[in-house]
Amino acid sequence: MLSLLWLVPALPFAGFLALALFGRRMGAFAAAVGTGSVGLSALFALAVAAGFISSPPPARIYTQSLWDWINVGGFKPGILLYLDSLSLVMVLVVTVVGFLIHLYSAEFMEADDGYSRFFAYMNLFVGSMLVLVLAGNLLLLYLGWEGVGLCSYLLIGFWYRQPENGAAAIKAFVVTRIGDTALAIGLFFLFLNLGTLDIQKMMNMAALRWQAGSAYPEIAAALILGGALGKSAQLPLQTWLPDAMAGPTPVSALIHAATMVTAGVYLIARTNVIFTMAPAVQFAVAVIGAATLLLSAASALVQHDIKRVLAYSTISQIGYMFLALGVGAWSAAIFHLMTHAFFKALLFLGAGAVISGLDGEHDIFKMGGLRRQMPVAFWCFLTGACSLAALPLVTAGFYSKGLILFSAWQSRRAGFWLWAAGIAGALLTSIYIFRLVFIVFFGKPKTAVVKKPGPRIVIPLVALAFLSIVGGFVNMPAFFGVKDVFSRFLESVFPVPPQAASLPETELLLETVSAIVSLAGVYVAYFFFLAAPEYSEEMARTAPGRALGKFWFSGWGFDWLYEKALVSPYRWFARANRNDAVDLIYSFIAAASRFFHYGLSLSQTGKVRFYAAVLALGAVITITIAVLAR
Amino acid sequence: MEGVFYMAAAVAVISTALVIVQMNVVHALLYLILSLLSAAVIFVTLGAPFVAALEVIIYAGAIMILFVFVIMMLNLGTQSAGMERQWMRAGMWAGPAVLALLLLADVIYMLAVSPRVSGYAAKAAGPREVGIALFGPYLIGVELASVLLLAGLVGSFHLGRSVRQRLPEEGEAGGGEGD
Amino acid sequence: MILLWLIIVPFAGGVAAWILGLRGRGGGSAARWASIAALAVDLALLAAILAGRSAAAGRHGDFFLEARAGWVPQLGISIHLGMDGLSLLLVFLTVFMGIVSVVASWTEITERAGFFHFNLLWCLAGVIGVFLSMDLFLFYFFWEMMLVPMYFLIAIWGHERRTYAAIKFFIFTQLGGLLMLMAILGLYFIHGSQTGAYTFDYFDLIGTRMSSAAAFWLMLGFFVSFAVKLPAVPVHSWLPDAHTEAPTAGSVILAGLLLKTGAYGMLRFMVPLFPDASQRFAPVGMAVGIIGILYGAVLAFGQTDLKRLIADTSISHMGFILVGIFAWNGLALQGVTMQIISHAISTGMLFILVGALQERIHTRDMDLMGRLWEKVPVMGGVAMVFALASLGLPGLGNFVAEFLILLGAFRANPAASAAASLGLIVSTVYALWIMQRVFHGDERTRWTLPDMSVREKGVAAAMIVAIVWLGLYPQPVINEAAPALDGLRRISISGPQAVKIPAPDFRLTAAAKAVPLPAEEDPAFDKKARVVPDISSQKSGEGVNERP
Amino acid sequence: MAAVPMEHVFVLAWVLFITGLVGVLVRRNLLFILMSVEIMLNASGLAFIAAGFKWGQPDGQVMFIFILAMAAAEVSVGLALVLLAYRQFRSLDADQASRMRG
Repeated sequence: MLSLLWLVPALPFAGFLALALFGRRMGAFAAAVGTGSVGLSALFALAVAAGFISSPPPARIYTQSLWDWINVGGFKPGILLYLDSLSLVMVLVVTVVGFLIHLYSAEFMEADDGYSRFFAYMNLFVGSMLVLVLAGNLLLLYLGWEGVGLCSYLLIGFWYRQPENGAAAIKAFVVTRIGDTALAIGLFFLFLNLGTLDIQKMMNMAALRWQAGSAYPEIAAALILGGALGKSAQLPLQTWLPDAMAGPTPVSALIHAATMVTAGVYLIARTNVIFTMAPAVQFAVAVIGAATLLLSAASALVQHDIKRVLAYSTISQIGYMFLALGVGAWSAAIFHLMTHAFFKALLFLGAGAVISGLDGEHDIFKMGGLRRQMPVAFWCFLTGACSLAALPLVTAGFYSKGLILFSAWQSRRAGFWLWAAGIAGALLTSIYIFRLVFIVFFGKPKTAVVKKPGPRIVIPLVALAFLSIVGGFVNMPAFFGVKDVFSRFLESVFPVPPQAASLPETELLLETVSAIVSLAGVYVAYFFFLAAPEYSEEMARTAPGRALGKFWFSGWGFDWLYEKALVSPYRWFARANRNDAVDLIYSFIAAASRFFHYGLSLSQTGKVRFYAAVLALGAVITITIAVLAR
Repeated sequence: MEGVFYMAAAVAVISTALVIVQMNVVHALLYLILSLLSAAVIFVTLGAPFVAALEVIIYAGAIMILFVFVIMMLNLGTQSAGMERQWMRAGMWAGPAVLALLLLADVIYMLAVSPRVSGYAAKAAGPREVGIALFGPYLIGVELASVLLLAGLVGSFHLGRSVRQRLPEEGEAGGGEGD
Repeated sequence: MILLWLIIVPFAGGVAAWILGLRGRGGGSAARWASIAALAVDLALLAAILAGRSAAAGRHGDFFLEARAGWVPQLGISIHLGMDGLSLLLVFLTVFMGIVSVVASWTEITERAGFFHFNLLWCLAGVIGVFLSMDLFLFYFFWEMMLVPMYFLIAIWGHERRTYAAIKFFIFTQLGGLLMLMAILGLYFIHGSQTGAYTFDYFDLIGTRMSSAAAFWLMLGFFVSFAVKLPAVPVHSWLPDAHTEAPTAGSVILAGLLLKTGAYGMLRFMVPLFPDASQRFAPVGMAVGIIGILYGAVLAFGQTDLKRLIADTSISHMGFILVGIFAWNGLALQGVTMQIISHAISTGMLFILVGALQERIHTRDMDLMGRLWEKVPVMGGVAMVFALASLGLPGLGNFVAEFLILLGAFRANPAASAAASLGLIVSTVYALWIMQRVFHGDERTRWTLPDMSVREKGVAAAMIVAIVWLGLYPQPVINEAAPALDGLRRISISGPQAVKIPAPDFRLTAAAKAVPLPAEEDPAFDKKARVVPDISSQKSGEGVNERP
Repeated sequence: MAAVPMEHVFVLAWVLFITGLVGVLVRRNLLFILMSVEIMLNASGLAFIAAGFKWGQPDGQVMFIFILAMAAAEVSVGLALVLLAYRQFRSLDADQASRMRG
């Protein structure tokens, strides 16, 4: 069973190849190839999962070496697949959610002239993402890492005719590449200090050779963190994600919500040994997560574009995962990663259904009353929103977010503040997502619905809605008396979090608080955006309200800052230097010699007497010199 | 003998100066011949009668005759003197004057600093010695001089002969260039 | 003898192409086929070498093939050719790129096709000669010999400012060559005065004893010459002009092969001949490389002429080579070899694409392009692949190269490597900029143009296969080059060095301390250079000591 | 005759030479230029003769003979050129023959 592992990433790649080579001649068949390859891959993934769970390999680790990639001296990263419970979870999320989104795209993208190209890119993405999560060494992981970045670029700029899409795509690639470069330097550092890039050996070696808290793990962790920040759109590299919404909606759902952006979380979880040994950096992870979740939740509150709300929401939710990673709650982070993948993909797909239903309308203030016109989309979107807002008991988000908040509370370092940030973020989350729900689906209809979702859109929506509910039941808090299956499943990968001090009562209390907070958020949203919208409008009209709104709307001015501090100067310099300042040196030499050439040729007057005079002058001077030098 | 030298020198200087300020070519040529003759006299005072004879025969005779022929062939009219006058302007003398002064300074300096060796060799070299030297150590020079003369002969013959055939062609090229 | 044939065949092929091309009608086609045939024969010779190389062994360790004949024995000049793994790879690359450029310019060159192919083949023959020469005089001979045909290629079949570009190219490289000639002669006389044997032979000259000052200046002569060819900032400015104005085949050969002769010269001659001086020079060399990486990328980003942009990216990529060479350890040198090969392929293909585009729309100005994907999706896809190769996407050859170089450089000098890594970011900017300006975005001019022909698709397919193969399974190349590179590193440490200069601490981290590595064999050369920043000593002070 | 100091002869030679040089530079007529050149040649010949006389050597006179030969050749070619130039430019103005201007 497990030996089928290589097929899981290979199938999407095969699909990509087929589509890239023959896609333009396939027509509608392209969707079948694209979806089919990912679907098969999902089936194989399930088979592998069944095999992994029913008969676990020794040490719950299965590796499959395909071929030697590079072998130079001691540097020999192979094409090595590595399966443990963590990567298994990731593989399942990627393939299953990926398959559902492919299915959705088959209908969503039907009218587009780049139909086969879309599926080619999507397949390439799924393949790269699978390589990323299955990589046995960091170099192969880096291959997948860059591969998904590439697909993100390709798909954000999928509608290439609009220059702004291209700009967003380039921005996404470049910003993440900044992080990737930090990661690459991290790989150099790790290899030269630990002598290997094989993740498992590396972790063992790190534990053996490095002392916790010393500079080595701190540097390594900081560099890895750099990569994770870029990919997962965390402060200060978060600016690309809102713009990335220029891509087709399924892309936003798959890449910019469910899978790729959470790769940073996966990476940190994967290298948890190093982060554990680097408390300073780990704390920085928590702080960055907390700051990001607050900042982007605030930004989400004031957006007009339905997808941008969700984009900021994604940044915010990944902030939660970082918070969890920062406090050492590895399995909580992965748990939230999984549930987030379900509900955020659901939200995006729901939004996509709405957008295509309204013929491409993105502005939420032009929507309204869609509850009756698009009931399926409404109910599914509502399910996702509840899960995101972490409404108590029935939603997956409640369990995963609760676990994170509880872990933050327990953190020995600034635990209360991290928890407070998380709970404040939870309030904001619930406000902004229900603001969206109330504005879009309630009230008076403003735009006519032109298209109802067909079965290939409805099935993924319903499936994801189902997962958004039940996905949380695999890991319930202790006071429910149910086993925390998910955390136990990941136990072989992660060190057990320090759980000693707190009691189940504390957990119960905290869960209650967060439940109250999320319900309060729903009410606030109801009050300000449905029941009495004039209050919110009034508030937005005051001077500070307007300024704050604008500031939040622009994502806290990061884009402005980067534009002024980095992009413009670079562009200016490149333009100004178009003709290469260094070349001026040589142009000067050439000009000087040309100048002398003209000067000398002027002396050639053609007048014999002038020549004679100069000759005589030269002779006289020579004689004078000879006389004087005697 | 001293008197002869200084007189001849004065004649040479004056006639030479007149050569270069004359407006009429024929007059200038006559003064030049005078200058050459006075030079011949000086040669005699310097114990070189053979060379003086050559000077008179070849320089003042043969070479100057060439000039005369050419002047005749050119058949310059009276307007040429006026043109010469027009060409001569006061400012033109400044540059050559500066050069002359520089060279004068050089000469004075040289004469001032160089050790004075008074007196002359007991016996001046006669034609016999000159002949021996010419066909002894300077044989190569003589041969080269003959080659040079031959080249001069051929050259002047060539130039003189092809004048008529080349003229229209050259004129065309000149007109076409417009430079 | 087979080595000599490798050089003679293109020479003869060139002459044949010229003669065949003289026939007015169909002459061009005949010349093209003659060129292909000559290169195919070379390829066959290489295959024969590969097949039978275990039998023949060269005199010197890693050289499996050597040929030697007297030329001017009085002066110690001989026709001494040798082939090790490195040379084999580069000669193979030369022949491959030669075939590709002939095929790529099949329809581009219509005037004087015979003479064009004559120049092309003679240039290739010169390059092959450079890669095989084991005699410094012969090396110099070939070095200059590949220059002249390239001059003609640019000056006759180039674009608008071809004369300017050709003369600039010639003057720059010629001046560089002159410095090298002086350095070669200096070495020749120093060696001769010491041993009494005046010889230009590479193997005899290695390990010549000389004062450190002399070694430094001679090394500098070689360095400047190779740096001009490479090119390194600030002697790079001939490159954008030459590449831009050259015909497609000229650009491909310039970027793919001529630049590489500079890298090869550093690998084969500069460092092994003057190891100590090179090592002392390493910080400067690395700095020059880093500046080249960043400056080239900035330069590229500012261009509107597509071909010039691509030419400028070469400066950036060659900066990596410089960094790798001066890191001088196994990883970096393998990276340099990989970079030489993959850059030839990636940039060569980009030039071919620009050529194809220019053939269709008669402009290289990116301000006039845009949204071409709509018209020529296949070309767009191919361009995407090679733009990505250019930015170093994993899975394509350039990534392996740049990663190995940076990894090796990190061992030698972490700060320099980190600075060079910034090149990964700036290269992303210009590579994506190409795609955006040319294939995506607004349609600034309405062109109607056909997509790639079968011939062009064939070239593209070969190149894509090559670059992906290099990216996913570079091991054959690495194995081929490994003994040669090890040999070079051995030579550069075992030669008798009269004046041993204690290696100065050129690392940027002052508080450096060597940390033993487990799984890495380390030749003595990079023991000096290897360093791990011991930052822990500043903080905890016990990180290093506690290690087993 | 021994009473004439050498310096005086040389000064005379210098005066003649400079006069010739000034003539070359000042006159525009090709014939005058040629004549001035003759003066210069003659002046230098004078210096040779004087030097030869001073040391009692024949070399000075030999040199003069060479100068003579050269002058003959020069004048013959020069005058032929003058004729040619006159035919071409209808003038003897040296400044007019400046087509070689760079």
